[in-house]
Amino acid sequence: MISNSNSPLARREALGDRREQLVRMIEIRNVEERIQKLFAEGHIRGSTHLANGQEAVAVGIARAIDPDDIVTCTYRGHGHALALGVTPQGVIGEICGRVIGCAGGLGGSMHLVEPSVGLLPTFAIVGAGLPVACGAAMAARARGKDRVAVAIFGDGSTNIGAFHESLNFAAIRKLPVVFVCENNLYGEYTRIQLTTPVEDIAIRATGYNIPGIIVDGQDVDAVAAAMANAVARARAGDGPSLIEMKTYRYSGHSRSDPATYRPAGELDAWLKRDPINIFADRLEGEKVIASGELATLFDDVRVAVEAATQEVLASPAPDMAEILSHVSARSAGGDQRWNFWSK
Amino acid sequence: MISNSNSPLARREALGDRREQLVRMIEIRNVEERIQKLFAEGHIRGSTHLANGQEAVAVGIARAIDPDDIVTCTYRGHGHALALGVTPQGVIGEICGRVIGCAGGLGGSMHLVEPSVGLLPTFAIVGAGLPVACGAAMAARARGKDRVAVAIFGDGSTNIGAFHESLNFAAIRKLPVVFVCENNLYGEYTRIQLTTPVEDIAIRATGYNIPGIIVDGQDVDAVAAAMANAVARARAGDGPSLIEMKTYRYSGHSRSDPATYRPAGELDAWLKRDPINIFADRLEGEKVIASGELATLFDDVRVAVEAATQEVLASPAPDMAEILSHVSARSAGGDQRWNFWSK
Amino acid sequence: MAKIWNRQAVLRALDDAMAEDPAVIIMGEDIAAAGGPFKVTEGLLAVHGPDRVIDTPISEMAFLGAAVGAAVCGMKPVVEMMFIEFIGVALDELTTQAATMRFLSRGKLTVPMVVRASAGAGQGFGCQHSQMLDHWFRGTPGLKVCVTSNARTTYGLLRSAIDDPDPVVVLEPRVLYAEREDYEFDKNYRIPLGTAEVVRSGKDATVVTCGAMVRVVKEAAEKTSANIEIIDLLTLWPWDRRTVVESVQRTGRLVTVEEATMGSGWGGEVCATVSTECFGKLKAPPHRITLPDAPVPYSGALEARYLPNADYVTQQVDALVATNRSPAPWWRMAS
Amino acid sequence: MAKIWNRQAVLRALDDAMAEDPAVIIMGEDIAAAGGPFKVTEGLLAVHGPDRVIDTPISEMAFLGAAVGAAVCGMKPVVEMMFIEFIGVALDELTTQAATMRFLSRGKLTVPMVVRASAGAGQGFGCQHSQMLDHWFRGTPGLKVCVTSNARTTYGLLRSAIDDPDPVVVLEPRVLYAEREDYEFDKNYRIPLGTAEVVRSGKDATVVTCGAMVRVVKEAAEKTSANIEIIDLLTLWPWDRRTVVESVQRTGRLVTVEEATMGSGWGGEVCATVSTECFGKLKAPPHRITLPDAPVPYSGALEARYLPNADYVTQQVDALVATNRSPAPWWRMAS
Ligand SMILES: Cc1ncc(C[n+]2csc(CCOP(=O)(O)OP(=O)(O)O)c2C)c(N)n1
Ligand SMILES: Cc1ncc(C[n+]2csc(CCOP(=O)(O)OP(=O)(O)O)c2C)c(N)n1
Ligand SMILES: [Mg+2]
Ligand SMILES: [Mg+2]
Repeated sequence: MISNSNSPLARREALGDRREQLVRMIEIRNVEERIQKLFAEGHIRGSTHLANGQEAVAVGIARAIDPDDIVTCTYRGHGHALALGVTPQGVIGEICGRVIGCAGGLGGSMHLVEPSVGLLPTFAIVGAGLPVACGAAMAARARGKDRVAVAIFGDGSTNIGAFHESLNFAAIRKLPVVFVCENNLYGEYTRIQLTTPVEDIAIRATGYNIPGIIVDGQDVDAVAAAMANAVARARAGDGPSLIEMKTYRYSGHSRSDPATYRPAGELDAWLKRDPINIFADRLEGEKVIASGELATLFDDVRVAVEAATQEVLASPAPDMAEILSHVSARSAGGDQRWNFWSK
Repeated sequence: MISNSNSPLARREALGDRREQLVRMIEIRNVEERIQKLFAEGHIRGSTHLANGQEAVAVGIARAIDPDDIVTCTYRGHGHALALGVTPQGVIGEICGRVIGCAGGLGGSMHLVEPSVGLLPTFAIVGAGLPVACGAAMAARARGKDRVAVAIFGDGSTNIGAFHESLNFAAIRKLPVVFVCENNLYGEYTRIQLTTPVEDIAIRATGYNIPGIIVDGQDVDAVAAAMANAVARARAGDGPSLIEMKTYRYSGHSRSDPATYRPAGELDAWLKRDPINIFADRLEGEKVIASGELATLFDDVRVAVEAATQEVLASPAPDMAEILSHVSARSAGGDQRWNFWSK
Repeated sequence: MAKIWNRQAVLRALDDAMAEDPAVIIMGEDIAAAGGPFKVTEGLLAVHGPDRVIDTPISEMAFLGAAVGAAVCGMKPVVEMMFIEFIGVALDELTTQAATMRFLSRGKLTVPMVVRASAGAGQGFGCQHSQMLDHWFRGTPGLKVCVTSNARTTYGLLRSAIDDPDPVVVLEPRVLYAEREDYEFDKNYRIPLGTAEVVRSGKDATVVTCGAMVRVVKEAAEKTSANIEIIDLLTLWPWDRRTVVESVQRTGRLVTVEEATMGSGWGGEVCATVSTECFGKLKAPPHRITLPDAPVPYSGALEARYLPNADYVTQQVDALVATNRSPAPWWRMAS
Repeated sequence: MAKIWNRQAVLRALDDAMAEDPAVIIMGEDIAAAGGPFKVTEGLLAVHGPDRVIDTPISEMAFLGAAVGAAVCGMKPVVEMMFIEFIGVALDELTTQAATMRFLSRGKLTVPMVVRASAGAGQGFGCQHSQMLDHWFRGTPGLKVCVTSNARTTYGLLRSAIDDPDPVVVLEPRVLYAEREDYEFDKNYRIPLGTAEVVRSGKDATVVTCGAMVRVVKEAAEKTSANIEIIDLLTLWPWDRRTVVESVQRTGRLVTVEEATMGSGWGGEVCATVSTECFGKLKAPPHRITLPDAPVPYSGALEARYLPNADYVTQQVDALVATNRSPAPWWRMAS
């Protein structure tokens, strides 16, 4: 169970187990809810972007790639960070601006990071992570490593120039990149059809002559399967893919958004296809969990997340010296460069 | 004949006549050759980008739109400027940095301009003109004018973010814009297949749910017909189109480029489909020009362009005061704002 | 006098400008149906309609460039950059295209557009959503740059920016949106671009500042033993040399307080100009109070230390006036 | 000593760096097969192969951002911006992403990348292809900015920039590429980033400059009746305060000569810093020689007037030294 390990890598490896995958999805759900609460309690500054409802995408991706594959993600990254292995302490701690946070409290909600599981600091500028993923893939090839880079972004982000340039760039160089679009139907407070003249983002792959795949983002197995194919393709040198995950965010865009712009019934319809329930039912069928065990898992997770939260609240704010310790190699923090793929 | 009129608007209106269209194509060819020579003679600084071989695209577009439709074009704009109505004095003069130039010598080869025929200063930054065309189209709609905006750009430019954002933006707002891609197979010294994973740029229209049309850019009538359709569609409120003109530049990318990167025989193959010859033959068939008259037209144009060139060389450099005369409304040049669509 | 929110001043300025001039349109992400991420455009869609209050896709290059084209063709677009950092994906359309249009057409084509953006730190938005970035614009020929400091200056500067026949950037310190103060709206009120305001007169030192730092310096004025004159620069380019120089000639001391690093701030330009114009007349070296040379930290305690506050400004000004020496910044003192 | 072209220094710096370190790769438009628009990468493709010498589509955002990702993952990418203006469509990846990567990972992830670009005016490329634009980068925490001035400094700065563990921008004045001079290559030669050079010593005034203006000031040194000390700044951020201040303390006068407008140039920062550090020790006001506040004009005669030349610098320096007053710029004198 989550609280038993504080090593992101160990948490990542634990995902090989299907039961653990379900637990991780529950953990994401619970952490997002706790963060919402921490906001209300005044422990969090700025803004924060929850991904409850999108848990299957996060866990499905983490399942399908290796810990030293590189991931670039957005500000809506709590779930992905947890799925990839970052501890609840690391995520909640960062969002609360404490030393225990995965970026030591310097980054905040929009900038979660954990090199040991391939997570670059999540990107707060729409589209910015896609070119960076292309570069990580170039490095992998140049260094003779069969690593892939996964760029995760939203539907609204597919209207920004960096999306276009990156898919073209990756396609022409046949880079080992998997472009994952989490189509949750909204960019901030605006529904996709008001900003995007195509219903399926996947069709945009046509313009780059790469595969464009549509996936049920609420089914963790479907997500993992589609990812596995794209990753295999990428490792084989056949180039990038664009995978569109049809999903939904239960909360508003960011903390203060009540999401009143959503048509009546839309949320309910999606709740009927809750990714945790879908997967739990399947695991029950597979006898991986006992019937009725789901409730217990929710309880266990809640306890563990609450414990993690208390650890966070007991953790101090960063030292003032941190402000100037990581600006350049000449800073006090010095050079402790992470060596990806060293072995 | 060209030299008889120094009014861009009159030159533009003259294009209603098919014979005049042929003459204009010959003028473009001849002006580009003269510019090449002026470079050798040391009259031109910086760089310059010739469009000989692409004359049919320029004249075909100018034929199909009205003088108060707006055009954004690139540094490869000599031909378009002439077709739209700018005089040879205005074009050659600008490239030679003389007062007689269409921008008074302040802009140079990459920045030709003539508000009276809808030509905004041509853009030296790849992709920059596309969003601006979208804005011109928004203004037309907001002001209740049935004007269209035409954005002209190259094949290589379709890999830059502004292309993607502009087509999406125009599509979602159903703006009266015609996006014209002059696919001359090269972006600078690199052939299209090395930078672009699709052979036909037109296919990229799919990603925006707008028409993507492929046109023989060496046939002025085909260009004009395709433009007429897209323009009608735009004026009717049915939104933007992407038109790909298959064409070829006979010269290198810019003055100093010998274009040695081109596969043997490629240029010859295109020369066999020279747009001037194709159109001249057709006009002979239509009895618009007599057989053998083409040579005479070439001679007449040469004489006229030479006269224009001498006028340019007799024209002075701009006054030093010009440097600071047009920076803001507070500058000495004052406000003489052009009022588009005033009537 | 009615107490009004700073953000209402943005709303009123846009609303009044649109009511007076049909050429004014506004564009940005979620500014129409949602009323703006900071609620500074709330209700404008209902009043002025979807053709003038325009929600855009997440395409800064497209809508910033579209504003350029619309402006050239007779409109007066006001574009919102939700956070000024976002213009990092579209800067070309403003500084390279909009700012050169007049020059390249010898005055025939002009770009009366406004880019307004929320800017600055103080609320825990992290290092990619907390900068002023005025240095990306300052000194670009053909472009003006302003920073608002309260409801009145917000209204006055925005109206002038919209009236202006050339492109103007208006930076709105985000942290001020939720400030309330007494202010009576006046449709005819304008603050001429390029003019600074003496917001407090004093004799010991001239403190030049702008934006969110104005209130910090005002607070410091109550604490310091020195009697300081405070100038709100309001327009960073072209800035009001006359007012600043005239003041320093009286006080003999110059301090700049800005929300920018030493290397990117406008303080250098101000101190350099004053040092030249007031040569030999200064009692103390020109002194700049800036941010440390680091990205904006997220954690509350760190961000609070990162930004100049009233106590720090007070210490620095007191030290300067007392010793006529330029005191070291906090990050160079043993803490 | 061999006479070599300035552009050869770029080529040699890249070639040597690639030969010594397999992590170094170069990317840009037409830099591989075509050898570069300015022929500064000619032959590198043949020597180092297509995986390390990479032609890109016209996608500045993609390849600049790709450099960031490659750098984080163990490479040392050197990206060419053909003309520095082009980064106006991609600035975010450098200033907002690359420059904050170290901070956001508390030192674990670093971005040893170099952006080199041709920059500056003088050859009739027009106002969108002729600027220095160093103000877009200067003072960005985590980012360094250099400007080359001849073959030696080009080689020395580029090698140091490539060695540097953090992102560095190297601006190469385009007008110098075709300059020839005596210089013997030395693979081990470096110019430490952040250090300026006294290229001529004198006692009457310290003239701080960089890039293409260095040769202009040298020429002026031969014409002026004053005996001027010339400092080539080389790194604009972080810049060498010690060398400049030490010099001004000796000469008592400071003049900056730069290819930038008054509002965007580095001269303000230098004059402000020196005015503070040398307070009371200056014989004359700090004086800035800049471009007029206008876009770069195309026409040859105008561009020549637009840029500071030796005669103009001479007049200005002579006037300053003779009167200890700051002379007006040419555009404010009756011409
Ligand atoms: C360049 C840029 N423009 C605008 C924003 C503000 N912004 C943050 S999130 C967001 C919506 C993104 O929507 P989508 O891509 O669908 O991702 P989601 O939030 O739904 O996961 C916007 C517009 C930004 N961060 N960067
Ligand atoms: C943003 C930007 N990047 C690069 C350049 C340099 N450049 C000028 S023309 C050109 C090639 C453009 O090719 P294409 O779009 O096919 O137009 P063509 O020149 O063939 O007409 C390039 C890369 C530029 N001007 N702007
Ligand atoms: Mg979304
Ligand atoms: Mg081309």
